[in-house]
Amino acid sequence: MAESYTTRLDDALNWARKYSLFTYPFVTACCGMEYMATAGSKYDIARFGAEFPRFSPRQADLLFVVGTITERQAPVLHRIWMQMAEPKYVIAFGVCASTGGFYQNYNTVPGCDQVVPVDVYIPGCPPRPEQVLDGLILLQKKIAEATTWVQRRDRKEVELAAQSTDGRKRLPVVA
Amino acid sequence: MAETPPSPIKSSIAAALRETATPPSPPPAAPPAAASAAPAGSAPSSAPPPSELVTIKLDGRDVQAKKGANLLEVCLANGVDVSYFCYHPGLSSPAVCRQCLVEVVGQPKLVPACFTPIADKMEVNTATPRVLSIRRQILEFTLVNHPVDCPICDKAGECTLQKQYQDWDHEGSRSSIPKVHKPKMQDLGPHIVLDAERCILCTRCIRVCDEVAGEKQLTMAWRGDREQLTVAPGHKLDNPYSINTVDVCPVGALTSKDFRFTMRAWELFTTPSVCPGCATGCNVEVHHAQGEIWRLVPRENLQVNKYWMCDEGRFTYKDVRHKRLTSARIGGGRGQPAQITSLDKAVTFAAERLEKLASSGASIGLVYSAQTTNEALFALSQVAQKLIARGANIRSYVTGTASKPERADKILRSADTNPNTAGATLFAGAGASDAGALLADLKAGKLKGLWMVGADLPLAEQALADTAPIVDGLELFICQAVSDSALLRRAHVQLPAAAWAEVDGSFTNNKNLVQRLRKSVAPQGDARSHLELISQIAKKANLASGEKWQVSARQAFLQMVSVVSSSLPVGADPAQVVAAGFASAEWGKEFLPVQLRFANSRG
Amino acid sequence: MSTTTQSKTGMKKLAFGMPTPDEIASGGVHGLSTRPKVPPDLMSKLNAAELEEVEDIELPTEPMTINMGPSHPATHGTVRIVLTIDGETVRDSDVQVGYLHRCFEKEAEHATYTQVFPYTDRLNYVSPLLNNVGFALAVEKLIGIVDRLPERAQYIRVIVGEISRITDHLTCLGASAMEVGGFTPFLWMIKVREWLWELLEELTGARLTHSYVRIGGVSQDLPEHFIDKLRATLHKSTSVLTECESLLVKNRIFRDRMDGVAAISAEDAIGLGWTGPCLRSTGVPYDVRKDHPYLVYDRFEFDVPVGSVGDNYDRFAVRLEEIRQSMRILDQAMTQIPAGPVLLDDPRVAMPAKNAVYNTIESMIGHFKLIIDGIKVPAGEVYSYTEGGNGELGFYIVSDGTGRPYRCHVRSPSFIATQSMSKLILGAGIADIIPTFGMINMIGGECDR
Amino acid sequence: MTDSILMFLAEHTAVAALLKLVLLVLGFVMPLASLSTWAERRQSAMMQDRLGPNRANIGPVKLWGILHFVADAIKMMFKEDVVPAKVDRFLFALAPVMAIAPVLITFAVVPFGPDLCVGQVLSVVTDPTTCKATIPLQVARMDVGMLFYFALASLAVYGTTLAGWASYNKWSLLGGLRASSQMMSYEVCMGLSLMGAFLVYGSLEPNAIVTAQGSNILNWGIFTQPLAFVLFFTAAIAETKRAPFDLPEGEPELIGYFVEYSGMRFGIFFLAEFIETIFLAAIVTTVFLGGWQVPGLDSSGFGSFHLPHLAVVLLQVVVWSLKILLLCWLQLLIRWTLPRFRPDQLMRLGWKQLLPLSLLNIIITAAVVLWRSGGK
Repeated sequence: MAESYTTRLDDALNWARKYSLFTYPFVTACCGMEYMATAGSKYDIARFGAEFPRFSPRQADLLFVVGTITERQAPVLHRIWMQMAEPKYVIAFGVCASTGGFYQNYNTVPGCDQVVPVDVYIPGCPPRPEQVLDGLILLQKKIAEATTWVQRRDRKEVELAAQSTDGRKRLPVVA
Repeated sequence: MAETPPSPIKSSIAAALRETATPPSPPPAAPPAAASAAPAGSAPSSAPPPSELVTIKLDGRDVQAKKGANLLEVCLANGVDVSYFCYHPGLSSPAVCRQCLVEVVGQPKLVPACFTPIADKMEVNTATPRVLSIRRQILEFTLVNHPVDCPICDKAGECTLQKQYQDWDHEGSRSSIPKVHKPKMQDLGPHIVLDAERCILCTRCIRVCDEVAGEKQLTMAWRGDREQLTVAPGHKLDNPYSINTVDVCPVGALTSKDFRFTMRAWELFTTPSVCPGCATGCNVEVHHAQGEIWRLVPRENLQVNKYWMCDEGRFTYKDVRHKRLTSARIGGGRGQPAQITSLDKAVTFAAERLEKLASSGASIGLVYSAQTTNEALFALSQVAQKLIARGANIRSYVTGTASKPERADKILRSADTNPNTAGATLFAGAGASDAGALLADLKAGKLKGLWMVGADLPLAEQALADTAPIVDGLELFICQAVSDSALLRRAHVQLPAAAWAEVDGSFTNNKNLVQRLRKSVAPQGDARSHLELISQIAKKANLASGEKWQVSARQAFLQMVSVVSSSLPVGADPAQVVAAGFASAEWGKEFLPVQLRFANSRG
Repeated sequence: MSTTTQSKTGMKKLAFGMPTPDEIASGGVHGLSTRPKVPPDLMSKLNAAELEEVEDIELPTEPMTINMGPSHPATHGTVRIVLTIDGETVRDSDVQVGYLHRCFEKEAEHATYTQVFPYTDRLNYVSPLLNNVGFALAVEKLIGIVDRLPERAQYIRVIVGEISRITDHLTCLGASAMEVGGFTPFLWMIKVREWLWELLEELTGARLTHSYVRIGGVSQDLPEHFIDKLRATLHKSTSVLTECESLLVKNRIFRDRMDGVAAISAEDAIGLGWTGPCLRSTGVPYDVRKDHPYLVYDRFEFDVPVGSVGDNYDRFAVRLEEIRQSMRILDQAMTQIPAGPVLLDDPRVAMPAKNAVYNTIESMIGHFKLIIDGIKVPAGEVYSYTEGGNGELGFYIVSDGTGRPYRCHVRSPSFIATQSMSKLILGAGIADIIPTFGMINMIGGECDR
Repeated sequence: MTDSILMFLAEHTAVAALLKLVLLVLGFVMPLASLSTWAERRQSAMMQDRLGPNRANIGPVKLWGILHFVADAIKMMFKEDVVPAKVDRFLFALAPVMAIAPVLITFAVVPFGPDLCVGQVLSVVTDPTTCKATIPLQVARMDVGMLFYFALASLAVYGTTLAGWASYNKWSLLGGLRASSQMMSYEVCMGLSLMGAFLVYGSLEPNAIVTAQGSNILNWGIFTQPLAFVLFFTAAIAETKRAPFDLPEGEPELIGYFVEYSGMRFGIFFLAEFIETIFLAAIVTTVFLGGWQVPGLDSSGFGSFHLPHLAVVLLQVVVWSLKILLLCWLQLLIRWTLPRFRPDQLMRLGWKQLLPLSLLNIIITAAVVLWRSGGK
């Protein structure tokens, strides 16, 4: 009986979370152009309830890592992620944010998952807006399927992240 | 698009790769980068006396060269690019490919540069429309029957034919008749496969067998467009230098079974190093990618191996990959199973026990393996002195793998399969004994402790396993080894050592040349270089305070050179000759691996 | 001013009361302007003496150090500005770049000349094709085939380049509107950009990172009806532009935010090495397309819009007018474009036909070598410059005769413009920083490379 | 039955006030505030050639995306509440309350309908004075109603300032400072611009002002005090801190005084902003648009077309709501059309333009009122 109530509560919460994704666009590079296009009239990411860009990480639910993360930028990104309130989600927008892309050199971080845990990776250099929307729907699906009513990340991940003060201590790649 | 002479950058890479004291055509002001020193009394031949020099006009430019010199070599030495296939600096010139035809004023026909000795006042043109046109036509003929194989050809990317076509021809095909087909994938011998279609009949491989290996195993058969390379009747291409044919082959006709289809040439990185296979110390390029070594190819050094190396030496890289000891172990001794532990713990354990043993005045055996670098051996000799100062009774032994008299020949292969026998002998000191004495001492229980730098004994695997219990009486047995062995498993402290391709350092060959090894791949697992392991143990045991050799291989080398040259033994000691090699050695410049594609085709 | 340029043909009185270069040349640079040179309000730029004077009047305050960026919401690129503020007035600032250093120049050394194109796409990622063209021209100049480029390819390069310039300016203008709070015109401009991107996608296969230009021409010919579609798109874009203009240019609040803010004199701008729309906003009619014509730019009639005050509004207005001029060029290019090949017919530069590659060893080798070794560029060095979205985009290439650049340096206009940020925002308010930054149009990919 | 309940309410004003409060706040203001977040998103989408949020669904029900704000609310309530280190915990918690409470309280003085005539709800009432008892459709009828409004509205500034100060963040501090200076400056103008209307209608009591405007549209504040209408509307928008006066928030510049707030605390700020717009609309309606008055409708109906009292009251309440919706929508249009001011420009507008104009308005109005009343 109690289980059925929590399940209902889960569903309601997940429903709310998936349709109310306030985004924090961490825009660094070229992908920002496609981020604009995705927010623009034709593709209109607002349709999915992910409209409000909240420029304070405290108020955002979804961190869009848009573009290349460099060694100099990585601690900043990590800090932003730490500042966000749970439940929080991260989308790696484009190959640079996912893997470093074709920048394989001393200053490019090979994917933002070295610094923050990523929920959805969107490939493409830059990804087409359709891909972005697909990634967003994927995230919504993931949120809808979450089972704990306070969405918790892998404990180890959180601990590791908390230990790291500058984001340099790399998180394990989440399988 | 104007053709340009090879740029200084490219030639400096080439020079660094070549690393020879006496290059055939010395690049301008490129200092010898290797730690190679000329043996006493055999300094490289200096410039010939002026009377032998003649002046020729090369493309309108006055050029001086030795009378009778090969015209092609003169052209190349003066930065004039002439295409060629069949010429090779280490072989005779039959002028069969006709690719190096140049115009000599006064001659009615074009002459093959590789077959023409120069004479005084000769006027040579290498870039007239006539020469260029003939060059193109010859290339067109060469390509008429060449299969469209580049995507599946091992030579692609380092193929001379590709290079020459792109440099001199780059015209489309005019032929519409079907190509002549010849057998593909012919097995010529234990290491070589022939694709007869790709062969351009330059006969370099035949000459390698004839002139380098001294065995007439290859020949041409048939005539015209059906002419093809084949093994001589009743023979196989099985001489110990057979893979050199692959190196000299300008196309992908001859391929090595070992390297075939493993790696594309342009993805490889190259690091100059020295072959650890025998006391000859052939200069090699280590071709590696993705942290693995894929092949060894000879590197030109006229004092040692010229342009060649033996087949056995080429496979020494496999030991780097296989049977490795990758983590430190502390064992109970006496054949009890060892526990895997961190390198740090193992080293600390070793150092503590060693220090205790040394101060108790026990007799400790130090083993100098001829498979390890001079720097590690030098460091060990320094530690030995410190141990003696602590009161220990030190006995030194020189060991190594068993010598193979059957492999010795007058070309490159030496019976001594250890690359650094000379160095080990030098550093072990005058009173050192050999492996036989070590075994005898162990059996007699004369040693309380044993520290083996390199677990190499001149015993076969089975014999080693049978002999191994001999060490059970020891109080402390430290063993640093590259690969696992029965002897190692009986050691109290088993330390993983880096293989030759994973360390910086030097070997002293049988001509007493000190030659530089370069690190090409990262050590596997926890492995560290012998030098580093010695340093760590010595540091923990307080045996090395303030010593430079523990800083880096380079510092160890510099200290070694100064120590050796300052303590040159007086008299007719055989060590004097060895030490003389050290006196003039230099550490050479650091070298970052160059990707083969930047070297722009080895062909 | 020492950098007078050749007289321009067909100068017309430009929009927004800006004087033409002729008028500037005739002396009264600022006198002709309908707008005052020194803005009357206190918050905008004051010189040191004036600041001191203000300090004397007001109660003494303690300056506060505050950090803006590097993940500030509205900066175009990622940049960090350490501000020393007094109230809301900027007293000192330290603009730190380098947060998007992706090692373009190092990557270029490891890529064949053809493989560098994708990297150039991501330099100024707002107008990738202009970067493509700039790099291609530099390499072609080094090889010595600039004169032999097929005419149609040159026209196509002009067309795609100008479309790219329009998208660049649209993004910059839209973003600047957003930065002062006008979100609606931003989306309208993005809408227009979307139309143009769709055209480019039809042509190049990619929306943003096209890598369309090749050494010796372009990768493929214009698709069918491209010209007609472009004409139609430009037509409808014009009406949207007019709408945006009505929301911004005639809006008092917007004008107040832009007028007289971060003004700079022509001398200072030249001294700082400015080029492009930013320099032209100060009244210097320097445009590479006009002064050092490349491709077929000398065959088109277009004007170089200039400003007079060199403030944010002038930078805005110059860009807006440049969109119109680009449309003019496009119009003429579409009429003049001849038929013919779009890639130079030279096997050392251009890839052989696929059919030949699969069937003859000659073309196979040619293809193989061009891919693996790259186009062999003769040893030497070259500096080639074109008019990029933000100004003079220069490529300095050193070749060692191999298929890869030995060194490839970019003179990126936004890096040079960014160095003057500290100067521009000194004495301005916090609210002015972002619009000023937007009008400088620092693009991270280009600035940090 | 109905009458007796109404009678009970008329006699027990405290109960009636509670009921009205619940009705007004929970039944009208809160839903409208939430809805206006939806309206804002759809309106901006419409202006920008977009669709706006339209995906949230419960089963097949989509309701043009209205459900998105439900999702927003639920999500915010269950979001982690981050209290950054080093903040002043008490003030940090107090600030959102201070932001929303004054606006909600001031709704007490807004009349949302005429007096309900107890006992005659279903018959035609020609003269309201004949009622035996009335229930005012206003939570609290105070003679100094408008003063009460000003007094409380000025408290709202504490919410933003405290939020900015307590957050221990330089940016939020700047936002808070901007907010306090802006709100204080514009309050002066707001008060002065209403002064004319008080002179014209001779009262400070909102319902009296509405009653005085009557059903004649030409007698409404917007026609008698056109300048004051513009001034007040402008100043009041500035007071709500919404574009083009959203400097304290100023996303591209400061991110806002509530930069450190997360979860529902931020939600409260968010909501307070929308409630303020509604409240602004309510005040403007009261003073300038005739409040609940419907043109041509008096207590008995449209002229000779008589309507039962309940119908009249209902019609007036509905029209009052429509007026508020219209004004809210007008604010949205402004919000999405105009760029943002700069602090100095804002101050200049407030002190150098709006203030002198509102003083001028008072002088002119006073003169006209004096002249019309014949100097008495």
